[in-house]
Amino acid sequence: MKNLDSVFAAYVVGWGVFFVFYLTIAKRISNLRAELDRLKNTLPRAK
Amino acid sequence: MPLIESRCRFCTRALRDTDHDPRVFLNTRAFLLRSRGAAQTKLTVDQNKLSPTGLRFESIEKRYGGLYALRRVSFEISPGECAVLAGRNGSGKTTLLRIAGQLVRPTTGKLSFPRGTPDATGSARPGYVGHSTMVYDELTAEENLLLFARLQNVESPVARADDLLREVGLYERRASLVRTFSRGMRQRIAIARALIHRPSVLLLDEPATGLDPIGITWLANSLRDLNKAGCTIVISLHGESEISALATRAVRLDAGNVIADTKTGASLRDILVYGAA
Amino acid sequence: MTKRIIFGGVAILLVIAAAYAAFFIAPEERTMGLIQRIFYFHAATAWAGEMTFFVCFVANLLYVWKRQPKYDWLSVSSAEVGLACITVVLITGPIWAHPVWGIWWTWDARLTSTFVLWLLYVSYLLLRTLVEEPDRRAMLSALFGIFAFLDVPLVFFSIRWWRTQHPQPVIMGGSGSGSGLDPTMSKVFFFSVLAMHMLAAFLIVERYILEKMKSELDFLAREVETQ
Amino acid sequence: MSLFSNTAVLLSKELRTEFRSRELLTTTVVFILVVLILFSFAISPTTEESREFGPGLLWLAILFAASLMLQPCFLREQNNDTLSSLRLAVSDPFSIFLAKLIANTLFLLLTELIMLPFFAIFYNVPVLPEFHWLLLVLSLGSLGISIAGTALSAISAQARMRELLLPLLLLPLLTPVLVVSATVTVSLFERVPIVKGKGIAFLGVFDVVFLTALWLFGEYLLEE
Repeated sequence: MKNLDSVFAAYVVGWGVFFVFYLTIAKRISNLRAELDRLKNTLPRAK
Repeated sequence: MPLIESRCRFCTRALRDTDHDPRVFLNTRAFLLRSRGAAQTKLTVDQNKLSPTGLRFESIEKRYGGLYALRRVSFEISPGECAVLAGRNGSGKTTLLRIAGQLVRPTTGKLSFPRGTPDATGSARPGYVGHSTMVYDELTAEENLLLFARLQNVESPVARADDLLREVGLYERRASLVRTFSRGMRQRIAIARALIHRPSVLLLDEPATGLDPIGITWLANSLRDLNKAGCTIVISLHGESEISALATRAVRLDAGNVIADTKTGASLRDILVYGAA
Repeated sequence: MTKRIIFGGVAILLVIAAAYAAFFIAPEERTMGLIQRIFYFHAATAWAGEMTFFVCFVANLLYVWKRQPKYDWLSVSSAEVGLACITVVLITGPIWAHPVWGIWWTWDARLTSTFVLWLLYVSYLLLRTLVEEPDRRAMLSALFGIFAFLDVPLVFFSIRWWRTQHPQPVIMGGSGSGSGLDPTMSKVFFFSVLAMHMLAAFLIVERYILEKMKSELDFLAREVETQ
Repeated sequence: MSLFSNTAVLLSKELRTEFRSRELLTTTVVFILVVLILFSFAISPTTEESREFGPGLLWLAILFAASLMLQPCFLREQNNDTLSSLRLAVSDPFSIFLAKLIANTLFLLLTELIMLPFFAIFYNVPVLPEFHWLLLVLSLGSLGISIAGTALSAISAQARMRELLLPLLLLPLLTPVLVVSATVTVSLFERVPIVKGKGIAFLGVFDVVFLTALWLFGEYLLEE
């Protein structure tokens, strides 16, 4: 089981990068959605 | 009367005998006189010789991100008109002129030039005078004009450049770098550059900027002559001046919309000055 | 909404399954041993990243041709996802290399050209932050994206032909030539490639939705302003 | 052929403005000189080493100098909006690029020729024996730098942080030019015949690829 730590680290870091990337996107999407809703309420013309 | 002199001052097209006006013949002198506001030269040229071209804006829209510079602007300027665009700062005058000059690409909509589309062969392409001089500071006045004459395959560029330099009163300074010019002189060279290829449509964006009263008189007279020679002119202006007196058409823009458009004298002045139709 | 959740779920399941396969199904590599199991993740991510950059290139071309904002959204999304993939490749690479070669980094052709690729797309995204006006930004970055993508093969071959001191055994030659690879290994590998492509596609879709909402918001904000 | 006549007119304009002030040329020459001297302090080369590393340093210096020299290429057209008047005047916007990239290649080549004697002396490198080959490599390399650089300076001129942006965009893109020309130059000094043919062909490919791309997409770079 030589190098298990390296293999483990590689997978964890790799997945970590993708996960963090996804998290930032999801967070920005939810922020934008809130902002969009707020604007749409102030602007009755837009549906 | 030497025949060689009987030419339109801007396009060097021969004038018909019936069009002879003795005051045109001494170009430089005539210019000097007029620039002092002393003489009003009247010039009539056969309009058909300039192949008059109009301008048609069809629901032109220009958007910068979410910001509308122009919203569905549609109107037509007929050949030979002298149209004035009025409106506050940021109302879209410059954008409209730059679209007409094919410098800015409209987001949607169509620009056309009825009777002769602009193509590579010169004169149908609009002449454009913008906020900047659009000439090189590091070149002399003559070199600048020669550069643009050669780029547009103007016939005998040297003679053409010299003619225009005389016309705008910069012949004595032709060998000086534009860098050394005053604001008014720069405006004159900018106008000369726009005219170098004998355009049948001339677009001017606040051309009076930087000109003294004498210069404004000179510009108004030159534009009148060009207009009479069949050149379609579109000017953006603020307020009333000698130049606005030339207008046969006034269009007022506000926040990218055409809010008033008239051809008749009385309301024309209202649109220019007050923005009401 | 539900479609997106299903898509994301499938992508994540595939990635987990690929990891499982890499650890428990694929046979142990003879010389490198356990450490070689990084390969399934590392190389599959690299393939997905390259594919994503290709998508970005196509979107750039389409933008220049059609000038529709959606292609701009697609190109920025795929560039970012591709950059994430290549970042993972650049991180897992040294982790793999260190126990095998004894060094973290070597200026070998593959590593160097991947690094240049990464730099090119970093500057692509940097350019995007520095142009204010959306249409101009879309057009300029599309053009730079095209130049960058054209540069990629040139970078790769120039480095491969002139900069490699020690040519080393190629693990995966050009596509299709899975020479020397055990059949189970290649099955696991291609499964991993599929999984990473799914993940990349899912991320691109999410990023695309974000970009679309951004431009909607920009539009609405202007509307409110003019009211 | 209005493309070529326009290009010729514009090229003469570029050359005239530059040779009137010689701003770019002098700055670039001095810059390369400074870099070459600083390099020698940084690595204190022996004769053997300098033959191996010298060409790399030379090309690196050229690359940095070029990224500075190409900076004002489109920026200076913005002062008086002369880019607009050029766009109004030419029949094909590609001629604007063509004139600029030919001018830039000539300037770059000229600075390189001025620098070459200094380089040969400082780094004790035999420049003359294979001079015609060296000239070919320098020309093709400079052409490649100028093509990519002219295109990118049109991009960076429209962005914020222009001065910083151009090197950031340009230098990674020029990796192949640096790799190949430095290697070929080393092989010229060390008299290794094999590399140079392939390398020169590769530089040619780089130039052709980017010139074609610029020809296809150039007009989009300039529009508003």
